[in-house]
Amino acid sequence: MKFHNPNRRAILKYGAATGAASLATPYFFSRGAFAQSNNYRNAPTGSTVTLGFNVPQTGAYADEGADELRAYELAVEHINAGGGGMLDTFSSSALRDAGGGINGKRVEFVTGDTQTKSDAARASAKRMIENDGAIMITGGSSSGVAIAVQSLCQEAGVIFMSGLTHSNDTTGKDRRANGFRHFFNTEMSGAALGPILQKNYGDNRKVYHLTADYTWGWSQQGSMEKYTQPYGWETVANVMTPVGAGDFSQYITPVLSSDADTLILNHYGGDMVNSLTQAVQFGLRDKQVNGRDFTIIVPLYSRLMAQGAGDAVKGIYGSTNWHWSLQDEASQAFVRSFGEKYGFPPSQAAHTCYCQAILYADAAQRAGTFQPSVLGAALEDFEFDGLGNGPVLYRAGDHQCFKDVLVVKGKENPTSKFDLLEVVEVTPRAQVEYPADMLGGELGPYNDGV
Amino acid sequence: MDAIFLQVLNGLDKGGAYALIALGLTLVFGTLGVVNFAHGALFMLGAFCAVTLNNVFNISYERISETEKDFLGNPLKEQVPILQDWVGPDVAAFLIDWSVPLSIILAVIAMAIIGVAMERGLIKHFYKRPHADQILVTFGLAIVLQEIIRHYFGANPIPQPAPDAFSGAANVGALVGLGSNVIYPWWRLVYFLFSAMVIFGVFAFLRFTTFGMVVRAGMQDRETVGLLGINIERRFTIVFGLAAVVAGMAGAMYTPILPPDYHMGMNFLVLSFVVVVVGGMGSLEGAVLAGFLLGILQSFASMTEVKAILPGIDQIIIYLVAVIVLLTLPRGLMGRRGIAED
Amino acid sequence: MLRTLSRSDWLLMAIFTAIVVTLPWTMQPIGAAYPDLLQKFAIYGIFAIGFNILFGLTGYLSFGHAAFLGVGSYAAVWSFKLLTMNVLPALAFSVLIAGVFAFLIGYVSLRRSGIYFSILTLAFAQMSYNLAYSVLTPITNGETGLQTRAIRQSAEISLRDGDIRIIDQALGIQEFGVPITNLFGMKMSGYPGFYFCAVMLIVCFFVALCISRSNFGMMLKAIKSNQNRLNYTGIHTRPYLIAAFVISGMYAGLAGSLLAITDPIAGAERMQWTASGEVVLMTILGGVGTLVGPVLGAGLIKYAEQKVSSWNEGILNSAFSFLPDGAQAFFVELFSFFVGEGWHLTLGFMFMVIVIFLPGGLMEGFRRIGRAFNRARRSEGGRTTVAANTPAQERG
Amino acid sequence: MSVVELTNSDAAGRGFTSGIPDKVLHIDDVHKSFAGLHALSDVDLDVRQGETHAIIGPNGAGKSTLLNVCVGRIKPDRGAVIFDGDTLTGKSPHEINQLGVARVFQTPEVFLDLTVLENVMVPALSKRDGHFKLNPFSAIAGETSIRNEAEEVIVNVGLKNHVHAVASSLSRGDKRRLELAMGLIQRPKLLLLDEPTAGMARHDTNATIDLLKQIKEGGMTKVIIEHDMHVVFSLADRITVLAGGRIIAQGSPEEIKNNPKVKEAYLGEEQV
Repeated sequence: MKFHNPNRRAILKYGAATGAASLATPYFFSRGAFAQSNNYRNAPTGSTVTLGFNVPQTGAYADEGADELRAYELAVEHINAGGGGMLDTFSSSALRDAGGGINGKRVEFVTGDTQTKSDAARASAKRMIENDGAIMITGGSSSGVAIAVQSLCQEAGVIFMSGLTHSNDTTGKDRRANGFRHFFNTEMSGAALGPILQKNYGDNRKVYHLTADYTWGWSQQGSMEKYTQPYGWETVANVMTPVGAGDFSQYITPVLSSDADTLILNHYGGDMVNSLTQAVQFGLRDKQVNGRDFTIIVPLYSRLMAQGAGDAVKGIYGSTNWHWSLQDEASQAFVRSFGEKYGFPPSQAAHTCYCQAILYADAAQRAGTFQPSVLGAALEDFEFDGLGNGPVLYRAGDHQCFKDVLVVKGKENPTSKFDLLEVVEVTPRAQVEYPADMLGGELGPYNDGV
Repeated sequence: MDAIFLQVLNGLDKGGAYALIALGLTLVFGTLGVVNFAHGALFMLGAFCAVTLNNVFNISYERISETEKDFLGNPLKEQVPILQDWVGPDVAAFLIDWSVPLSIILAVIAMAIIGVAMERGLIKHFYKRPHADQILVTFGLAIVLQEIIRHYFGANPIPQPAPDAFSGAANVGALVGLGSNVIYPWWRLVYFLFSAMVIFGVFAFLRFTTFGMVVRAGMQDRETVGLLGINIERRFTIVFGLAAVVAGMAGAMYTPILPPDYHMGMNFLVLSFVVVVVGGMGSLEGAVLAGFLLGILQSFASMTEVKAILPGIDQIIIYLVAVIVLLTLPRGLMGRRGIAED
Repeated sequence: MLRTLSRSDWLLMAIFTAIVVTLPWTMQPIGAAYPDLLQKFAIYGIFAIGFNILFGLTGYLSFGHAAFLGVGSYAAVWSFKLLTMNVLPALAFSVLIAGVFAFLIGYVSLRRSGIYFSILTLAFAQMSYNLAYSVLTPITNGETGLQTRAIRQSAEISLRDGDIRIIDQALGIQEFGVPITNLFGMKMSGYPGFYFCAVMLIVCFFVALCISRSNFGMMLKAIKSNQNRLNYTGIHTRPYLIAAFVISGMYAGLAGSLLAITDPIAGAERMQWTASGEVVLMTILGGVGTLVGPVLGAGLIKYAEQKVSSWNEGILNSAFSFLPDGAQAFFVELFSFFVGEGWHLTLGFMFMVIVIFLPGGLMEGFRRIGRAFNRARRSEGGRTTVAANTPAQERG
Repeated sequence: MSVVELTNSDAAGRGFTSGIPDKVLHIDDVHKSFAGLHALSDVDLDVRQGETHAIIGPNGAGKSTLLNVCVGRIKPDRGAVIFDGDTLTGKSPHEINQLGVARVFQTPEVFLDLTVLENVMVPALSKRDGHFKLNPFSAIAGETSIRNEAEEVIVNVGLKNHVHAVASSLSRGDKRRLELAMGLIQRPKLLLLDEPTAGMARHDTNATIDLLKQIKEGGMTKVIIEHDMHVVFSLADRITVLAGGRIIAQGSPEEIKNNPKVKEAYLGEEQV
């Protein structure tokens, strides 16, 4: 019997950062003995530098976390080799010119399990900072965790490069100087989806929202409402559903008896899989209301999760940060290097994590130091290309990347279990941009940890 | 009116699932006196019986395609199910289509073996141990089972479609004289019927067989039955096996509604304990009643009209009902004095 | 009050204090000597000690104790946001509010016993969690968790997003960047934070020891032993149970506030049933009804969560690098099931092994070692040690 | 004839006040039936200050039910139990105990996880501190006076060598002694003893009789339910005979010995 087995990892020859700090005597009443000599926390002293990869290894997002970790391992491999994958197509040549490592130091890494819980994520991040001497933290698969770890990194004085986090708040009202996000957000999803939805489904639709009852859900629902309103789309009802409800039938049947002709599922992860599967079972996709075909929309898609929903995703629109089927040179290079190593294409979570690792390394190389304030300045308003999303801007005002957004649709005739989504349109960056102060929040000063 | 009718259907459907899980839990508690925190894991294992059967039917060999390309641009390796070569494409397609209902057979066999092995190997040593020890050891076992499943199947949910014949929604409205908006998925109707049949079967088994009589007597008074010289040990094993089989079948049949993942058991664990306790520890009828009661109340609490008056009520209704029931009826709906009160 | 304890109790106190204070050194060989994990050891130790006052002494198994941990955390963060970054008011508020909350829940739940009591507490905790995650977001900040912020610039900013810190403002304390918790100016993160928690742990341990040796503690043990008889002895058991419940709720509140003190954030998932279950597991793992056991259980689980989960294949490879290539690959392969992402498996096996072979938890293991040691000494012809005669002190 | 005597005292008992010192316990017209079966009917009974009052009767006569009514475990269908001016009916067991009524159980109900000393200290503390006292810091070890008292009682009941033993390790007979000690330490105004010597060897029974005699001299009022006529006639000042839930005779041991009704009720069952 041969089962698909995504958890096995090839045994790699990657460096083990056992953490020099753990062998030193406890350094009392100071934030790291090294800090005094080097002006910033966990400044690397030897020939290596340690990155901290904080991903969910247990719980609902464990597979997504495993994919993130694969991407990080690949990124470390490429950085240490001074090339390979998207590092070859990346517009900044600093790392390639350096010929391996960052600032002459070989990259090692430590890992931690966020369990998709803020407490656990902060604890493992602290372990990597305090015990393993990690110079930065990156990863994660939910916004709650990203915001919690981001503020921790701000307090501890290290850089945080967030993984998959889609809530506006990460670079909105909870933005921090030490935190940077490559992934897009609900605002951009809404802005990208609005026109496409109008083009495909017309004006004046009656929308029923099912919304996961927490900050991301509310924020996603708000964006969808905001960007479909100009086309006369009207919200019939917005029903909050508990996170992890499992069975959504009691929220779906009222949709049947309402006069709505569109259902927007503001759900992610397991909730999305379940609510979409069940909505389709209730025959919503085949229904006709007021002479129009009933429509289901999933604003944020993840290929891994779409896999869980199976046939239910067919023909359903949503947005995504990146998809492996993109034909540009950079995406192709990434898919090839990832696929050759692991045997299947990378997910969007893997892509954003790979990019974040490369972007951090590149900024450190260009800045010539790992000091957060200097390194951060090198990232601010940094324009780059060749990482699979076209030209991208790391905006200084909120430390958010601005790039094209992909609108995707569940494929009707998938050729493999990875081939579930097709890219319908690439919404240009200009269309999803918004002013840096629109979402509130304040970056504050950098913290170098001294 | 339509909305209320649909919520009743939802409630019955949910209630059926709750009752099925709670049934085995309360059976094991009532006869064996064991608090089984691994019961949710048994439900999960049942669901993965369906996944396994589907995978087995889909065991394939590779054929290099001449036309298609894979994601790296190499020639696509097509997967051809071996089954297709054995029984022909039509039968193979039928088997794969019907893999979920067929997996009940696998679930019955596999879960009986697992249940008996669990009881013989582990649970029987814990009959006389404090509940705290039982909780710890079965919780540990649940984690181990979960991790083993994760190792083979990953953490993502795995879709298990219902057979094509049941995949759509039934126009229930036409049957009962309500509007055409009253449609309900075929598979959920099947699941409700299935749960009703299993519940009925378990009750009949316990009521009309000598074995069942002994078990019920054991639930009333464990010590006396032990004194009667009946080989109670063997019967305990069978009871545990039965509980595992019921949980497993419930899990296998639930997969089209909820794509299974490795920790789905934990999500049901707390809920099933609440159902059992609201029903009254050790009462089979109570568990079934409580399952349907909580299912229906949860459905109604989720209605927009109700939520408008009491925001968040759908999030806590189950627990709120549990509190109210336990404060008014000290031993749940149908519990007896002296069981699990110390 | 000082007469509460016997000489062996004082010895226990002294040894316990010495071990806790020296943790930063003694934990180094196993890689646990860093502030965050040490803080967690102390904090969850307090949580488990408090839980054990209820479960270990009275036998009432609460499955909703995490609610008090969560309430304590929220109370502490609100104290930071509204009053001052000084930790003492936060500590006081948390304990007080957790105590009131515990009284309300305990007053209702303790009308029932056995598993009915467990489910009532579980129900209250789950309701708290579900509401805190969603509807109560204005107070709890929902999924993101309640955090301290900079002083707000205008009254239009909600209190969730901007703090007022009345006392600090009145005292004219300047803030730069992220506000930091302090004890009269001493930062409460890192090692000072650990020592603050350690002092609390020692105090809590001392109080628990006193309770265990007191009249009150004896009544609680009598409840566990035979509640019915106690009624006929003229004791009204409910006030004792409520008192024990409130005390252990206050312990949980204290632990919650320490979580917020060492790391000023409070999230709803602290109240989830898994968190309640965790403290139950800690207590049973270490040894129900023993004083030291719950602390050990807490340490073991937190160590597994933090360290075992971090041993990825790279670390395994270097750990087994002394072996020949084939053997190294084999052992790395084998161990990778149990560490890193497989750390739950280790935890599951640990629960099973301990409960199967050491009913009574880790402390039972130590007792057995102690007995075997004593036997060995006696068979050597040495004099019978006093320890063998001490009547079950550790049961307390 | 004792029944006459009962009706006489009954007339006075209606206007019972605590001012009349010689009636400590007054059971007033108590009825109790279980599922139609009359366990107790028309039971009127007075127990005088300082006396040892034995309640005897064949199996199923209602002795234990009567005792359970007295301590609040069973609620009577009708009637009341009045102790020292307080109505006990409707009060919870701990309240009844706090009024000065202690009960010694037939099957030992001791605190199995506690030591013998602790078992005896619990009722002693209950007597001193009332039904609830939050005293987490007042040490058991510091309770010297209560401790000494408890040790004395333990020695008296013959458990000298087991003071620090855990109760679960005691033999059944020793557990019964412990039960007795737990009742005695409270120095109750009224001690209810449910077959204090059942299952004891003759030697132990005699020792228990001696002990109870000693207490009698101390003036404690006792109600004893007993099967063993040797015990009854060694201890009792007055005896009430129950049969079928009714009082059939009451009087001094001598009167009871010669009562034909009693002989009839016990015919073939007990040798007096």
